[in-house]
Amino acid sequence: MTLWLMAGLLFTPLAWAVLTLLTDFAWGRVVTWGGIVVQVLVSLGLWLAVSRDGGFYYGLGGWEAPLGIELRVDGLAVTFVLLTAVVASACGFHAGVYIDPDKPWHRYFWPLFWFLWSGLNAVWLGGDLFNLYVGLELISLSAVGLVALGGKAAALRASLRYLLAALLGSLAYLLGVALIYGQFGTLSIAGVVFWLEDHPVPAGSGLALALMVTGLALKTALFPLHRWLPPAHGIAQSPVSALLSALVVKASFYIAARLWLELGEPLGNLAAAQLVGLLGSAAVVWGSWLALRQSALKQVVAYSSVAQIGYLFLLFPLTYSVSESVSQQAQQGITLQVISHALAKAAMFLAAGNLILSTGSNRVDALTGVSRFLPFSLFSFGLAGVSLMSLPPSGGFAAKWLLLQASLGSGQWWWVLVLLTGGLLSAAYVFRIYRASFLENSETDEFYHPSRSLEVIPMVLALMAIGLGMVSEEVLSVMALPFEEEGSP
Amino acid sequence: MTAPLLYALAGAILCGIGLFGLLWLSHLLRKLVAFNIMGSGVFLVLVGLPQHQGGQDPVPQALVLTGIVVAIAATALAVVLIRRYYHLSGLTSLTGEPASREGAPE
Amino acid sequence: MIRTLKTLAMVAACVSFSGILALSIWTIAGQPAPVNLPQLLSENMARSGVEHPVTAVLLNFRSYDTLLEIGVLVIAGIAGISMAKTASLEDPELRTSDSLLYGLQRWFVPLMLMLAGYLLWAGAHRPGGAFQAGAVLAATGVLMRLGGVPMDFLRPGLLLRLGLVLGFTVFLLVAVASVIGGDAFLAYPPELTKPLILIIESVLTLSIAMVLLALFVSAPVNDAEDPEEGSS
Amino acid sequence: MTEWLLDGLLVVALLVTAAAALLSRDLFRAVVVFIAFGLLMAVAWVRLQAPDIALAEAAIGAGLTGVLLLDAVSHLGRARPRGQDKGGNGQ
Repeated sequence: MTLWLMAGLLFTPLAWAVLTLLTDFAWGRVVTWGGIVVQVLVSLGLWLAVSRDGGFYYGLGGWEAPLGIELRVDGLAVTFVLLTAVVASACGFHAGVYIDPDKPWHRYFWPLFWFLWSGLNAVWLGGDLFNLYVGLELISLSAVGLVALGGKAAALRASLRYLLAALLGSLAYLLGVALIYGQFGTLSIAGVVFWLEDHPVPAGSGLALALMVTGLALKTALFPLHRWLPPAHGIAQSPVSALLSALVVKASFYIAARLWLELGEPLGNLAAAQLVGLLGSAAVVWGSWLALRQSALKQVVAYSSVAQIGYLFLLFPLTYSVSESVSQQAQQGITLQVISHALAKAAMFLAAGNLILSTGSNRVDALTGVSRFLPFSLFSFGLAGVSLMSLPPSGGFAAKWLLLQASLGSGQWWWVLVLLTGGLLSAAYVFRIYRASFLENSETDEFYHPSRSLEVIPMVLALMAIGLGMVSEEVLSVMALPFEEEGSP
Repeated sequence: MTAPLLYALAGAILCGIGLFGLLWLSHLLRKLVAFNIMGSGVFLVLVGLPQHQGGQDPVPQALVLTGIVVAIAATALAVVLIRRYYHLSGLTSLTGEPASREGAPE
Repeated sequence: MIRTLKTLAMVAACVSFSGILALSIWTIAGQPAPVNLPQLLSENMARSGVEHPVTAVLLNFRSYDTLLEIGVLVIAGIAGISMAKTASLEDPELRTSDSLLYGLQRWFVPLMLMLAGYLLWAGAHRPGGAFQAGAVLAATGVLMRLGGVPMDFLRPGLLLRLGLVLGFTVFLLVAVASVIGGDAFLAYPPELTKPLILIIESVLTLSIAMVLLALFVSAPVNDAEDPEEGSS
Repeated sequence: MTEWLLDGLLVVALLVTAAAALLSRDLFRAVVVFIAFGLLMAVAWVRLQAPDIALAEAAIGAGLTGVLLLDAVSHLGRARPRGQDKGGNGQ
């Protein structure tokens, strides 16, 4: 059964990609909506299977590592697979209504969407360094293609900048992989960890980890390497922006986090961990500050992503040479932060798309009076904002609470300041949008009403982001499951 | 010192050259050339380093073949984007108008 | 003055990057690798179905990489043709009447087609294979294109899209067939390994050539454009 | 000894062509130098006992990439862009 689920997970998104490429936009939408149902069921099935039986290694082609490629199917991976299924299907349904079917190039939206999804699954499950590189390229190129779709000059400019940043990041990562292979003779992460367990750390391998993490940080848009993100996420169509902010940047962060948790202790050092944490804090403050000053609605949301990504990198100092329980708390906090930000930011971008559709403008000050016409979308936007501000009972609050405890538990109280400042600043930029939309303006009374289904989707996502705080125990318990070491690492 | 190690070290220098080009040059096609040079450097490290002691190693060679195909895919896509961008805006770099909106140094 | 200083700083940064990297490579090269993958590979070569180790790694041991990599290629192709909105194939500038090119084309095209076929066939037991053959095939196409051969199949249409995904689809079907047979994803049945790899290689060659050609052809642009959302 | 000389010369040539491809003032010449760099890389792969990569590098790295870039350079040099709309500002 599990074998079937795995095959379904790996095979079907690629199959939908092929099918949708061969059809036009309308038929592609039918295929996609059918495919989404299958994909969600498969992801849910795998999640249930793993939460019942524990994780396992899956050797592709029947070959075990180090000769073949092994996938690591554990609680964290299937949680993210399920998260991807939820967010991507929301974006897929939204896009089916939102995107103009009459533009001939929009038929290419669906195949790119499915390739993106399959790349994400490949990254969550990947246990092989080079395979992860290919998965990252799959994600990057399809994301660039999605941003560039339509081919206006500004979109091309953003996508070119995105492409160059992504390529440079991939090369840095690949260089690190090359050093690891030269050092250990294997590409399997588990193999490297297994060998390091009972051997002294060989000289010269710190650079490999540093290169990989730097490359991935560039792809995740960690401050000060973040400058490609706001144009790309701001200019893309709203469902695409939602996908990019919610999932794509998380993929590269996920690899960096996995590498750090497995190899950080032997190969890293304290200064590097603190430096990464410091950059993350700078991202929180600087990103929020810039979000406050943007005049375009989607730029506000995009800069808010830069800030929220900053929190994720607190993982590095909070798990380096601390006690097991503190490290566990930090990991759980970061996982919740990834999930809640993915849900909240997808909701926010989709709601922002509805607002833009309604007012016909991307400017914040064009929102005046929209509260009368689109209260539902505005409310979704605000609910998602509650999670970003990390007010209880949202998922964002649960995440920051764990991070707070981890900071105090490890004696690194300075991160607490970052958590507080970030929360206050995010409250400021969310309220700024609200203030604009509640201003009354007698001049503009013409608002376009998007279809009801467009308004429901961000609301569902935002409610999930809020509700996450109440079920965080259950979500986190799947991650802590025992891992069956049946495959030879 | 063996021949593969020599090539691996050359790869390291090529990485530096490519990195410089990618960061410093502004013309998009030149950036693309720099990307390809840096890629070649990475590939040399990937094959040269393990072959220093083990002799011919087909695994990294296969990886490099994969990498070359990924690189040409990215390059070809970038060329399409650059040509269209130039066609629409008349610009060959990302540094001209429109200016960045956040005032941080380039 | 400032620019010179910045250039110098950048040069220094890149030189030190190279230096640290080279130092690290030198250090790593001095220690033996704990896992001997080439030996493991040669022990398993008999089960791979082909005699050439690189082909065995690409299409059997690490076939998932190759599958995803063809996906990357297809993505680039899709993104490329999404930019080529209408047929730009009638671009008169491309019909060069260069006699040199014409001569080149008359002699080279058949030769290159033969070379591509040879590379594909050779891949099973000596250097060569789908990528090289596909690249040569694409180069042939580029040459013909520059010579003014219209090549209608590159018009953005169903035929082009079929060609783009043909290799990928066959690869995917083989991969999933093994699951239906009760094995892991991408595991070939032992007795069919060799013919399956050959089939995959042949269709991959065609698809790789198609994608690269499509990207070459879609590079010329036209005036169609679309306002992005929310532009005020 | 001759082998070392060959390898050494090849490496030097690689580095020089790489630097020249980036620093050349004329874009067309830069791309031609880059194609030469690709061909040298193919020779380097032969020296590294990697004939497969050598074939791929000659066909893809030097051949196709070169043609793509040359085509783009001639386009960017020749065609006059349609509009000077500064590409919008993405606001």
